[in-house]
Amino acid sequence: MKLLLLLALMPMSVFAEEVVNGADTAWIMTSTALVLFMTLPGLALFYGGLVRTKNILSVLMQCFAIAGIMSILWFIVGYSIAFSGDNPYFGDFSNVLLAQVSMDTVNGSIPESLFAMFQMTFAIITPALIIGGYAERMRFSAVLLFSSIWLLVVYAPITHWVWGGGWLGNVLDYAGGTVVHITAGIAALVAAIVLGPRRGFPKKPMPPHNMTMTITGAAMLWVGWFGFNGGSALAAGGDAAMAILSTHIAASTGAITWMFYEWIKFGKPTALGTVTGMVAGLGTITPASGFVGPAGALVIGFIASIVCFNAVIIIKQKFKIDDSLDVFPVHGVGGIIGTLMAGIFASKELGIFSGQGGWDREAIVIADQLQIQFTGVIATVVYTAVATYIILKVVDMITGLRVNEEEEQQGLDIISHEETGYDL
Amino acid sequence: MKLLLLLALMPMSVFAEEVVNGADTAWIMTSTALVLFMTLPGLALFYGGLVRTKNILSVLMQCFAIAGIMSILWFIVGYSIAFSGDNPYFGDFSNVLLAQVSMDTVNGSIPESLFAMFQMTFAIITPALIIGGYAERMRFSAVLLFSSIWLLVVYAPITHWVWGGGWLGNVLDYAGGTVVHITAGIAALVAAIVLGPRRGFPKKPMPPHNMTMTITGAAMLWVGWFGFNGGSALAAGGDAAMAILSTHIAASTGAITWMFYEWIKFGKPTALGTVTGMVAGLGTITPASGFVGPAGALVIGFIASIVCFNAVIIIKQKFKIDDSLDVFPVHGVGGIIGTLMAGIFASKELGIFSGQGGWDREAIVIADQLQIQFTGVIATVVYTAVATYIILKVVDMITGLRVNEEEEQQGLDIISHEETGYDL
Amino acid sequence: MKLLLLLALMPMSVFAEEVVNGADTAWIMTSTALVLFMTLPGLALFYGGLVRTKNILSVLMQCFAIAGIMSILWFIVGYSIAFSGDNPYFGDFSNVLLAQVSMDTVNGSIPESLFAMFQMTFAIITPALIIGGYAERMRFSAVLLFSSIWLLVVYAPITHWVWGGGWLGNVLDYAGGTVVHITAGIAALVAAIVLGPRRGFPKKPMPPHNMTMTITGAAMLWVGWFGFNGGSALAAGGDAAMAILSTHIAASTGAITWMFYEWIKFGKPTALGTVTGMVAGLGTITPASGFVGPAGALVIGFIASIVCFNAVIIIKQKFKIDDSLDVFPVHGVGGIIGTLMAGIFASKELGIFSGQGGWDREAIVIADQLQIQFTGVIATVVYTAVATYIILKVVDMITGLRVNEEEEQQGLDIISHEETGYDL
Amino acid sequence: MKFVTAILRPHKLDDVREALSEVGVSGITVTEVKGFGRQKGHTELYRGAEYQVDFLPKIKLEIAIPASKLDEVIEAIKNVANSGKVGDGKIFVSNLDKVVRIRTGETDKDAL
Amino acid sequence: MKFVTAILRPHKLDDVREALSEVGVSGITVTEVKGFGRQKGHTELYRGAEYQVDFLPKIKLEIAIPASKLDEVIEAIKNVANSGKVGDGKIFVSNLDKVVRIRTGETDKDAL
Amino acid sequence: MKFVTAILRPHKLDDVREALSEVGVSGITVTEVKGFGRQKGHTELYRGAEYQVDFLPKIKLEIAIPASKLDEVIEAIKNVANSGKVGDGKIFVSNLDKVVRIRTGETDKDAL
Ligand SMILES: Nc1ncnc2c1ncn2[C@@H]1O[C@H](COP(=O)(O)OP(=O)(O)O)[C@@H](O)[C@H]1O
Ligand SMILES: Nc1ncnc2c1ncn2[C@@H]1O[C@H](COP(=O)(O)OP(=O)(O)O)[C@@H](O)[C@H]1O
Ligand SMILES: Nc1ncnc2c1ncn2[C@@H]1O[C@H](COP(=O)(O)OP(=O)(O)O)[C@@H](O)[C@H]1O
Repeated sequence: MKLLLLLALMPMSVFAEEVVNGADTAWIMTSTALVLFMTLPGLALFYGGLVRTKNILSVLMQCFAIAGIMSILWFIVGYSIAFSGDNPYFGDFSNVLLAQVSMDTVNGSIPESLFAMFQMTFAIITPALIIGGYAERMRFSAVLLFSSIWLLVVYAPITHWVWGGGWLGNVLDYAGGTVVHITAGIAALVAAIVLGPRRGFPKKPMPPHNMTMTITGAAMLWVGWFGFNGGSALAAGGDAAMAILSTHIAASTGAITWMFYEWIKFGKPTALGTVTGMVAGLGTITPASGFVGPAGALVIGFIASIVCFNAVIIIKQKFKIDDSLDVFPVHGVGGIIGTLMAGIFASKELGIFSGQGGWDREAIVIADQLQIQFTGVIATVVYTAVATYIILKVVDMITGLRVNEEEEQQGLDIISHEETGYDL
Repeated sequence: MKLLLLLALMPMSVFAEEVVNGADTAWIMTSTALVLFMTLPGLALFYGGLVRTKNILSVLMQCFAIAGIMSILWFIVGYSIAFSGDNPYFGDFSNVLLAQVSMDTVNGSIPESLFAMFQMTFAIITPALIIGGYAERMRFSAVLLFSSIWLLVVYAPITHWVWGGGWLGNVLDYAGGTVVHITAGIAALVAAIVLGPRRGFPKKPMPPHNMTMTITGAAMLWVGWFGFNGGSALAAGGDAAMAILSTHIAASTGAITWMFYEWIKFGKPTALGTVTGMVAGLGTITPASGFVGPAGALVIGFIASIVCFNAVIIIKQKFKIDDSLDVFPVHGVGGIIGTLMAGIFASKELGIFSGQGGWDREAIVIADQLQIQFTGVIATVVYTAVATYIILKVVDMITGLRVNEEEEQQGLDIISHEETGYDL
Repeated sequence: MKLLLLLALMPMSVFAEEVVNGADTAWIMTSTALVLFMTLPGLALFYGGLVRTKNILSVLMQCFAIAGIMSILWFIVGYSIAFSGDNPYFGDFSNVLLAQVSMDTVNGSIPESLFAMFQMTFAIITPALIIGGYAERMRFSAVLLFSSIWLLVVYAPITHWVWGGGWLGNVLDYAGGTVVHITAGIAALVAAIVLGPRRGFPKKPMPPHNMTMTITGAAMLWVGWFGFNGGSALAAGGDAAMAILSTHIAASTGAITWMFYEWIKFGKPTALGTVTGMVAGLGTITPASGFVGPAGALVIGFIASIVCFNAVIIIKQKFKIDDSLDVFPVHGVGGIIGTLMAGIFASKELGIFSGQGGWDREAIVIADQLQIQFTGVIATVVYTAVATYIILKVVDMITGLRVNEEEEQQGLDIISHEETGYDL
Repeated sequence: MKFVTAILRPHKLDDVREALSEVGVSGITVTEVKGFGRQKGHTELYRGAEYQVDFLPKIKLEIAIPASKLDEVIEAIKNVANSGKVGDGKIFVSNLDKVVRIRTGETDKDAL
Repeated sequence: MKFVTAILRPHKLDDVREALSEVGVSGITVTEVKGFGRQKGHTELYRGAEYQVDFLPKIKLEIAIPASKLDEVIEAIKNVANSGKVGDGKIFVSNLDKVVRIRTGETDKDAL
Repeated sequence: MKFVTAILRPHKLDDVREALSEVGVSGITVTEVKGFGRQKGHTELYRGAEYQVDFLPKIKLEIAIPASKLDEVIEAIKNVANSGKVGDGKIFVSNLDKVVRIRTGETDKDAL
């Protein structure tokens, strides 16, 4: 027992990078399950409840198909693009088909197979998040083709920039503010613009067909996010614990802020508002989660809700963009302000609001770090926007992007999948 | 990278109590996710399915809002009240805003941030359990105000008494028989009495609007309870494993006992009965889970179902109290008998029914321990009842407790939240 | 790494059995929760969505009741039959009521209480899988009696053969291809034949009443399967990680293959097809999961979908057997081909498709191993078929197997449980 | 014979059924409907988008009766379903040519 | 023209539709309804509280036909929907003034 | 008075309601129904079992109006609900003997 315990806790010795730590492995396997759970069924239900009955299966189906295809692509080539090679902009193909990953290869203190698998769940959820931008009108074949190209052309390279040894390696992005939320948010916005609004928008109300489903999915996102942010520590220690605490506080504050804000502004607090605030809090804390403390997370959650709340209204009512499930104002805007705030609240000079985490936080000078963060945000936004636009145009030429009016009228469930959601 | 890794894994210092154990940390992070999962979506769905369609969102919303607000309050002051200071009745304010919790503080073998976070999930579910007592009629503002005061005035102090170094420290309560289930059960009963019954009760039938939702939630409670009880070991070892085994056996026995009892008494075994028995088994085993063995758990699960079954009928049909979702007869009564039985089945003198667990069970003398357990129960019941009553009266003066008749008729979803659950 | 691994895998040496490894324990507790989650609510929802509204609660109820009763039986005698004694065909009764399991007994590197509990979740899901064969027409009392006898007469002995030191110990079955999927699939087929088809089959269409429920359940199965296969490593290391990776790749490939196959063959890709392919991939990789690598898993997932797809159509349309939810063609056939393919892809001679895993894979000679696998399959199929048939006949004499025509018409929810699923 | 169609507030169903039983009506067919009329609806609010729901849940009762019972039936419904607030609903009466009881083939009054 | 309203057991729908097709009825409108009548309901049981469900699921068919087809249609429905047990339902017939086919503007018989 | 029953495509509801408001119709009762007619349904596919869904979602409007308004109302519905494709639906008109407003007891035209 003693010996084993010592081994388990042994601080890596000289050969640190070759030793698998059981506890870290246990936690990252758990986190992997939690992040998969975020997409399936979490996000699928969160999004699915928000569309109209006639499109419910199309959303669930898109989540499933994306999960399957992105996993295969990630295994075949995505992981290699993101995490191999020395090029600062694009990985190489040395790890195609995970050729260099075996039982015995180790990444940090966990098996590399696990690291690749954990990252795979991020590669699933990011394209899945974009569904919210084009929901209820995109052809299924276009969804698949778009997501596949996008994964390899946008997601994998940006992952490489930020986490894979690329040129944005000094951006503080703990769990995917740039990599996941900004890319997904921007892509959804571009898709919403390129595809155009759903017929009837914005005049015709398109209320959620099943709020209980959306709230269930939201709850699952909350729980799963513990693995998303806590797992990004890649170890089971104080870092992960602090990331979970911060994540939870930001989610809570985001939820409650949105609720009260809505209550004040529109007279009633809604369940949809509350869960939206929660997601805004979660998306926003993501890049900061392992760097900040809970008091910082409180501030971040609060700001997230206020800003995203207004972003939703501006995008929909002012710009009349039909980003159907509000991916950009919630995830994109959240990811942006979160990445910026990570540069502030990681600082250890802020008293109770100071950063926490097992990294060299002495080095943070807010102004300098903010500049780095800013660069990361701009690069991610611009590259994602341009690349997404081009990919959509290409896909349009190959499969066409939208179903026609009559098909949209009848609903994607029958049109694309010959199924109906409910026969109660 | 190297440095970061080293820091993250460094086994803190020479002194054991300051050493974070990775395995324990991994397990308690998992348990934290599981306990959050119990409330969101578990309990929300379990309760939500039982109300009428027009109130479904109000229940889900209350669960969410309570999760958010309790978390913030716990972070700000609740944790400090529960777990700081030497006063036997009430903690101090030295840990307000978790001021003393940093990356490096440790509680037992896990980071203190994690301990605070794990406890936070208990501080969420306890007020959420009370929802079942006042469902379908309480004003949303009253729910929020009541829950907030109750957390700080009832829950946090009683946690201090039992687990935080207070005067009931020698009561055997492994995972919250007194702290969670008795407090919630009694509070629900008092709330049901003070608010009065839903209009139409008991003449008008108010059947569950979505039994599939209730059963789904029940299943999640079962799974999550592994974290609730198993996590209360605060370590990943034989203790936690035995707690999970006992928990599972009690849930199974509770479910099956209720099913057969109903079958015999009313001619048909129902799904609602079965899951209610499961919850009764789980609530009842909670205080005993880490002290007893599986054979003891079998007896506890059996007794739980028989007693709670009759309690449900007595409260509703004899006393005509509209504890709408039967919180008191299931959780309150379960918590009481579970706490008492913990004093029996923890004993090592019972052959196959003997206690298990990594604590000094030689010391248990059933008669003595029962007296201690009894004191714990009485203190919790009396204090909770009185304090809850006063809080409700205060809240009534500030916001009013109930919606009016017409609002109750129309349903809380529209009235309080301007939303509807389903538009299928 | 080597040492740790050795300890973790060491088959019971002199010191081994006394050492609990915290990390392994943490992971197996998590896995236990995940496997329970597969049945409740995963499988319950997956199956529940596929039946007609009038039978939805009967399916959920059967899952719950089976979970409860199998747990109790496993605790009382099932575990002892499966995992005690030296007889190659049937365990002994030395561990009845887990008499020899205490706080301090260890199995490998985890507490034996945990091992028994982990195995219990397998003993729950296997009889629960069979529900799909007799859904919508079997009497509830017959379901309970059949499942109980079947657990002790079929499941526990076959578990003993393969995992409990029995005569099939050299069959490669990592997580239950024979033990779980073949037994359940064959039993469902036999039950479907013995009970006869639902009235109206195959003329009358009986479409799923709630596809969103089925997809939700499918997603939960996917996530939970990480515990099913990853947990079968019984340790938190490279083995478990590789098993999870393979599992995930097979699920993805299975899903996407079925989707495209259907798209080509019937003109539309369906959500039900996609999740069915996913389950086929998961069922098929199960026996192979810890032995093969991800590239092998890709091939296995692909073959699984192609074969199971055709099996579904053949069973239903050619043989007109009403295996209502397609248990045999998906789980049974998947289990068979998976067990056979395990014998191939475990080999280390296959280049990128070679096996992975912390076991002595040098020893594998494909031809020899295939023969062993084949023996395992045949033995399991034959014994299960014969025993299931006899058990059903016995149960028929005691309780009768089917409800009558009018009851079937009205639906099992009202008839067996006096409840209805929805009152929206 | 007359065919009475009544639009009512949903929660009045049980009371109306009882009142009808008392005047000897032994069969009713009920449909969930949505009504649009003078009674104003409510707003719903989804992420800042407020919209007006004009169609309110109502129930529709269809009752075949002998002409002789018409006044009694109208009276019974009116008494119980009347809450005095806008939205209580309407009773529509039309003529019924023929009634057949499927089970027995009985027709008209015998079939009611 | 006549307007036939038939209340049936839900599982008879497909058979009745076929029988109607055979007598040349080309359009039907179907509504899920709840029926209250002689057929007794079932009890439901929730945590020991038993209660009586009196309203049973039925389907309502509405069929506009030329008067000439009335007997045939009634016969067709009766034959197929009749199980001989209480609760088989009723057929109600009333007069129809006018029919318009929205698409073409055709009226009356041409619109059927 | 006349009782107008219109079967329409579901997504036409809002437009028709507006058109009716314009001709002074102040009350409508709406039911979700399934229609069977010339318009062909779709197939659904479940694990290789394809089957035909013949009943299509439609909505039924019931509108009580003074006889004088009949033509106007028919015209209003026709104009808006007409898409020129099979399945646009029908309008059925029958006679209405009596109307009662439950709240006030007003009858006939006053009750509309
Ligand atoms: N002319 C009408 N034709 C059909 N249904 C009507 C008509 N007028 C009202 N209704 C139905 O009656 C319900 C109540 O009508 P409303 O005008 O709101 O109140 P009141 O009956 O008190 O005047 C409406 O919701 C609608 O379902
Ligand atoms: N007077 C009536 N008016 C309207 N609907 C009726 C009437 N009587 C019966 N029904 C409908 O017919 C259904 C069957 O009637 P019931 O009395 O149960 O059996 P039966 O038709 O065999 O006499 C009822 O559920 C109800 O929907
Ligand atoms: N004879 C009828 N009786 C009752 N309802 C009918 C009849 N004919 C058609 N309907 C209804 O009208 C709808 C449209 O009819 P259909 O024949 O498909 O197209 P169209 O109205 O363009 O001729 C049908 O779905 C059905 O609900």
